[in-house]
Amino acid sequence: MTTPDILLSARDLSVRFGGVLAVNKVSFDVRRGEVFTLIGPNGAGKTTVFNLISRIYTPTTGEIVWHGGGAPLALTEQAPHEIAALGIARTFQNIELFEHATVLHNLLIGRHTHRQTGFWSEVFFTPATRRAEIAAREKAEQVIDLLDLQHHRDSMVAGLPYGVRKVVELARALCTEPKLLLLDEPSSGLNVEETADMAFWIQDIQHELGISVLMVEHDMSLVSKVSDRVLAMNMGEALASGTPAEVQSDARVIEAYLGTVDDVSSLRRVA
Amino acid sequence: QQQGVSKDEIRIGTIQDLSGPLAGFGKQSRNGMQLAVDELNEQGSVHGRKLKLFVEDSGYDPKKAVLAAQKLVNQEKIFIMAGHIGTAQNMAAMPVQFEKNIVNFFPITAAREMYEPLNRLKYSFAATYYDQIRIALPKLVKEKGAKKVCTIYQDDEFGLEVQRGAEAGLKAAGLELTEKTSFKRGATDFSSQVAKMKAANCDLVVLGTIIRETIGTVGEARKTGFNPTFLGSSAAYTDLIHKLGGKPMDGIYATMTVQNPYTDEQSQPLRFWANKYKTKFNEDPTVFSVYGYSIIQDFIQAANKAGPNLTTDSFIKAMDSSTFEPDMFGSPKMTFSATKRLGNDQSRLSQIVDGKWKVVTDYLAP
Amino acid sequence: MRYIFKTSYTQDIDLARHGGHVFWYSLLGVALIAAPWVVPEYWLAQLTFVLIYGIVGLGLMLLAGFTGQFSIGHAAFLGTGAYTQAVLSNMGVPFPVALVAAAALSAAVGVVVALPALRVKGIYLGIATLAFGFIVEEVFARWESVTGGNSGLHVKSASLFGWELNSSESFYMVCLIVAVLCTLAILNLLRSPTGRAFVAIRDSEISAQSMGIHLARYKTMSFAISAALAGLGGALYAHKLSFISPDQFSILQSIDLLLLVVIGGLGSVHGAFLGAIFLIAMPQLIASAKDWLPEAIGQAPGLQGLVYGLVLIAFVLFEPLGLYGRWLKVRTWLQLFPFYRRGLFKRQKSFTKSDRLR
Amino acid sequence: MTDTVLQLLNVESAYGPIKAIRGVSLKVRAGEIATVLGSNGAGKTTILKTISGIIDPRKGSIEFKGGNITAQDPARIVQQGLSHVPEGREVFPLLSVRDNLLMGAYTRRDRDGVARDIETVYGYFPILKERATQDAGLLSGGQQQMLAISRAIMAAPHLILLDEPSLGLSPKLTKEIFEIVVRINRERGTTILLVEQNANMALNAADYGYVLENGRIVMEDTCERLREKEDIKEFYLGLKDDGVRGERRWKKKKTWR
Amino acid sequence: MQILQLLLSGIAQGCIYGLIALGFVLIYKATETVSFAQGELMMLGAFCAFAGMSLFGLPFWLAALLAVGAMVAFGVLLELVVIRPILGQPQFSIVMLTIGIGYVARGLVTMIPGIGTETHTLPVPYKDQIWKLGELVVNLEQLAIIAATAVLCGLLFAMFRYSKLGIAMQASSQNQLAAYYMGIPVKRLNGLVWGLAAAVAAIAGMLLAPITFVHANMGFIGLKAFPAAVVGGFGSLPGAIVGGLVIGIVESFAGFYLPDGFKDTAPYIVVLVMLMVKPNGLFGEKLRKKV
Ligand SMILES: Nc1ncnc2c1ncn2[C@@H]1O[C@H](COP(=O)(O)OP(=O)(O)OP(=O)(O)O)[C@@H](O)[C@H]1O
Ligand SMILES: Nc1ncnc2c1ncn2[C@@H]1O[C@H](COP(=O)(O)OP(=O)(O)OP(=O)(O)O)[C@@H](O)[C@H]1O
Ligand SMILES: [Mg+2]
Ligand SMILES: [Mg+2]
Repeated sequence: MTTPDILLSARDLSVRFGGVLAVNKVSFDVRRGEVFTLIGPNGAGKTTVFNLISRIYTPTTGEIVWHGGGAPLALTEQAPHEIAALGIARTFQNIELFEHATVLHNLLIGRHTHRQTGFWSEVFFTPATRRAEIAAREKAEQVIDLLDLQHHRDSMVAGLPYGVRKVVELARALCTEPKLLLLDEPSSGLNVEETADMAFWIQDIQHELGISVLMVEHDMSLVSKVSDRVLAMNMGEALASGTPAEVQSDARVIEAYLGTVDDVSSLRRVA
Repeated sequence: QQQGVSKDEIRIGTIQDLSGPLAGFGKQSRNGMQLAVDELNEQGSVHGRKLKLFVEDSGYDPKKAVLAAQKLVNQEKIFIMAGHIGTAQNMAAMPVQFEKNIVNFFPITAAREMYEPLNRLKYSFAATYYDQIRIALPKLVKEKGAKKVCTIYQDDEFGLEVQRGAEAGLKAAGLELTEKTSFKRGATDFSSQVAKMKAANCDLVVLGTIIRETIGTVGEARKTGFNPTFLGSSAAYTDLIHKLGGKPMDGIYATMTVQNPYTDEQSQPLRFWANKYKTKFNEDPTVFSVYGYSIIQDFIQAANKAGPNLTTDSFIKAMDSSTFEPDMFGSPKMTFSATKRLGNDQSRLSQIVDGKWKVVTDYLAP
Repeated sequence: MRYIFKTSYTQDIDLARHGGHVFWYSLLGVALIAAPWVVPEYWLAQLTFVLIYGIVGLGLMLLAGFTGQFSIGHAAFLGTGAYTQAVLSNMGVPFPVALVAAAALSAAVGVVVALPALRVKGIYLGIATLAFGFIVEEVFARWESVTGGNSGLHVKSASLFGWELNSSESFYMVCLIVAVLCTLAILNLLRSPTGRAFVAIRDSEISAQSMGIHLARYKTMSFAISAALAGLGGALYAHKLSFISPDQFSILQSIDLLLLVVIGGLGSVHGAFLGAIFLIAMPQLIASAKDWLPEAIGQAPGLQGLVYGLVLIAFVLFEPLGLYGRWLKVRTWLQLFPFYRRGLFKRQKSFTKSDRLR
Repeated sequence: MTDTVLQLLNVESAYGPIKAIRGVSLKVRAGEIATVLGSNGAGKTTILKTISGIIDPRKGSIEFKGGNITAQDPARIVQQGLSHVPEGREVFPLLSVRDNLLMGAYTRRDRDGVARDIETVYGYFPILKERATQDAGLLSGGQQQMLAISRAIMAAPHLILLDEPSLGLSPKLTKEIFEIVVRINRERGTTILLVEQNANMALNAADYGYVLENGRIVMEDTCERLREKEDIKEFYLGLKDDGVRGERRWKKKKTWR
Repeated sequence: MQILQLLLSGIAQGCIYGLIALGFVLIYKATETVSFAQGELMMLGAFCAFAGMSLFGLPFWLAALLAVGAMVAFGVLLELVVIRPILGQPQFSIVMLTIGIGYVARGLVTMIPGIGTETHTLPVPYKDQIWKLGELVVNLEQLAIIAATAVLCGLLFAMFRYSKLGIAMQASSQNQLAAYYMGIPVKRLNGLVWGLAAAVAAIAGMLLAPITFVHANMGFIGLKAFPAAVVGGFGSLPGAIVGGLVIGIVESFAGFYLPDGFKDTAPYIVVLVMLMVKPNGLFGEKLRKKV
């Protein structure tokens, strides 16, 4: 099953919460360098899949295998905090930032997995620690430049508008220098213009940085623009998969997720 | 130049608990001291000097006691520290005083550290809890023909002293404690301790308890039909025991040095004193008021004896040859010398009869 | 208002951000060093206690203010340090060695406390530490062969290389040195990855974890460092008091410590020392205020508790950021003078959300 | 003017020293759907929060149904018949879905009406009925959004403030939500003030629109006319997409190594 | 027999803890703050009743009613004056505030000349009455506590589960902002909660008075009720009672069978063990943020 270009593969994932079967026998592969998108109606289990990968939940059955470093590794056997060090970073649907810290501080926390200094060298703040700090800072500045966050560098996260927070979360995830980036609804709360920026950023991340992306998204224009492959889920089960165009024309996907007519002028008040 | 003594004033310091768990006692002993100071200042002086009392609050916290002592010694420049309450508080404050050659005079705590190990600046007045019980217990054991003696004590310095006193006293009578049980300060439930002693068939129980704990223990025992002889220390000798505990408290014994000053007391001078106190402070005097009052009285006697040139050295010299005769409160005679720094080690036994403490023995000699 | 033009990353990393910092802190340092020669003995004793409690407060500040783990049993660590120091000093172990041992043993105890703490949060953590505090206090009282039980334990005065530190001046110097070293260490820690990990845990455990922070390890570390500082403070406390007993390390002491960090200002290193000043000076202030009050009030027992409580309430109501927050406002006012606008620090309406889901 | 339900006059709000909206005046007439468009951080949410009393304005006044509600206690304002669907769902995480809905109807006294309305919203969003006893905090993001909207409907208010109702909803549901909004408006005559990133939807559903930039209202008109404006087409509807974009992308590449 | 008697006194003592813990849980459920002043409110309630009976010579029932009434007023006033201004600030501030209130209450009571520093009894009609069941001895004072605890628990439970008011209280503790959006008068409800908590405290104080006496420091027993509340799961009313019983019984048996010192630490050991095994207590819901 293991082809060299597969980065992460999920096999028969299921998870049950009390009476709710949130994910039911879902399998998919994320290939190296691709943007793989999960779509599906609300409550389909997309976020739950993310939570399984980042080990916030443990699957009832099934396994997730990571091919990102050397030998295949069963993610289900890793502790939650080890996931980031493997090279998997994520953003959250409801935004989980460190509210009482500045944007820069948030990004530096993102550098945590790359820390090289030990406890005692930090206590004495040795020259090596200082160098490591400066290096971390340089990396964070690169990400700030990429995502146009210069204005907000020293603002407290608590006071930022929703859209900027989404970007800060993305920046923080990028700071971990991941191999796989999990984005949960990156464009929600962004307007058209900002969504377009997001699309460019995702493409840059994919092409320039060589990071693979696993994304959950409801904005179909963004999905078709950036994804290589799409998996549609419904009620915890995989519904259809393929290129964005294929999935979007799947009758079941249209029925459950996209809705029929795309003309919204019917909403208008007839005078 | 002696600190704290000027041409017309002697500065006395005291540290009391005015905000902590013993705030009640602290206030009473302060009032007692204040009464004695005011009396003297109204009626005369010590070789032309009036007394001035400086009170600090420790809240029963040793750290605050150190700071209070610092303040009294170095800021207020007191001549002497008198009636400091609490064992740990005294222990923590004494080094500060001794550094400046300030006498620790009659601290209100019956711990042995107040005169042991010997230090020329330490004077202690009351029989320790240890001695009280050590001496009283064999007498009571003999009188009641007790076979199985138990003890319940508060799990702190005070309770331990009582418990050790009981052990020592029993040793003299050739017995051993049948059951020991303890509780934590502030406890309100004594059921399992009482059950334990009841199960051990104790016929005499030594109470290392103060007020509420005494009542709680005895009350619980009476309820469960457990009726041994109870013996408490002077810490349990307060009018609150029968006022709060009511009927079930009748019959318990306690050791005591000075007598509780009931305002309807038989003895005329005592009644007069108690009423004077009550008028001044608007509350009934207690043993602690008496402690405070006596401490200042004794200080005045010694200071008078030390003569017009009052210094720490002359004061010590006077003290070491002093004898304090029994006063109206019925305290025993006290003597001091260069090596004997505890005034006396005697106490009397009292019993609650019909809801009032009654002295039942004279001073017990060891 | 001071504007700083930054030209290199080190400017954000350095402890002293600008010349003003260097100047004022040097001045403070000089004043502290000169203190034994210029202030009266009584004040020096107070200052010594402030330093000791500042060290302890620093530890609790790290734990509560920066890692978000509230401990209502910190007196246990203080006690562990104090007893270790007392026992070792009485055995003749040299002062610095005993000091290190006190810190180390407290840190070890801190690790033990962290074990249950890893699984619980908020009020549950508070109660767990409270329970632990009670148990440790009981151990001090029961382990008579070592601690002397409830009779307490005398502590010999410290001696350093044959030099007796028994005068208040020399001991003050020792406390000053320890306090300065501890403060520097904490500041260093806070500007490096470990410190940031602590803050991350405070703000959001879930995302700290997904950033690769090992929650258990860092919480344990925070407990250990905090306990070590409390232990250091305890060791100095033992020498300063020269007599320790279990009831000095009770829940009341723990609550005092908590008040210290809150009144000082949660989440600021300055706050630890400002809080310590408050804790030590407050009773003295109340005591001196007594003389001004009418007899019936001034001499009543309980006044101290009342005033203490009122001050605490006033702080929470009017200055939730603590003394440090007040200082910041005063400073801004001075810097902006005369352009300060009243609304600048107007508190906004704010709203709480369940802490149970964190 | 009796047919003005809500009127803001020169309102200015700030977070500490930062002014978020400056001198905003707007008007919502009875029975209409009004919308506010604006980019990220323009101050849309701040306007809604100021109206419902969560933030006290520095200046200006707010009138609701002819009465002054400036800086009143939020609960008082809601009791007068104004309901706010906040940004970011804000459900009661540990209450069941049903209790959440009941809390939506807190200000109502008519039990029958409440029971009827619960059935209505269960009809709109069957999943809520299915999960009626589950803790609301465990719902998925979109489900919580449905709950938040339903809660506002439960209050049977005169005016609903909707802050990005389609956030996190599937395309199908987004459309349904707007249909519901329009239906409530038409059937019950509820007035609606809508803030929405999906400008296409908003401009079609609403009657009157305001455009907010940097805390100031820069344009206002009927939606019909707004839809035709070039700026709106370019920046909010994303209909023009070549020139400017290409340049920005180039700039990105340059700074990123 | 011995065991039964121990069990009985354990249960009686446990109910005391449970009763106080009810107050904690009430405030916690409705405002998510932990009130360190609950013990002091209890003390004030007991002093009110004492004042009514001993100083004004009222009969017990009247004094009790008045005490509860007075405490409700006090609770509401307290909320109005000190809690309301910082409503919405982090919970921790309010916790600190309650510690401050505790100090003030203790200080104020201590300052009352002639009364504050003393210990008093509350002459309840059932004082010192006992029932004998064979060799078992049951105290009427303890029975009163058990009965009152059960009734109070039932009432509060029903309120939180079924009444709109109770649900609204929980709602405003979980998300204040949203509660305002729903038109819930958060401030008024908060006042009500504090009034209620003060009433519960007053009842506890009066029931406790015959056993622990009335004095300024009687509130410290609250420290033992914390473990009870935690063992039961802090947000659960029945949990408070069960937790109290567990603590009471453990204490009673530890005091009898284990060496000295265990009786007083047993509750804390139990609570630590509990937190290791079941971090949310016996009845606490397992809570986790969904992301
Ligand atoms: N911890 C949990 N306990 C109980 N049920 C849960 C839990 N987490 C998720 N669920 C349920 O599982 C289902 C899937 O939720 P999930 O968050 O994965 O949806 P989603 O696909 O991300 O939807 P959306 O697009 O709305 O965010 C939902 O019905 C949700 O109620
Ligand atoms: N709590 C706060 N503290 C400080 N500044 C804030 C706070 N909340 C918002 N702001 C600032 O106020 C301005 C307006 O924010 P607001 O949330 O109203 O924007 P918005 O238009 O709703 O944006 P979005 O579309 O992202 O939700 C922003 O510049 C933001 O930085
Ligand atoms: Mg989701
Ligand atoms: Mg917004």
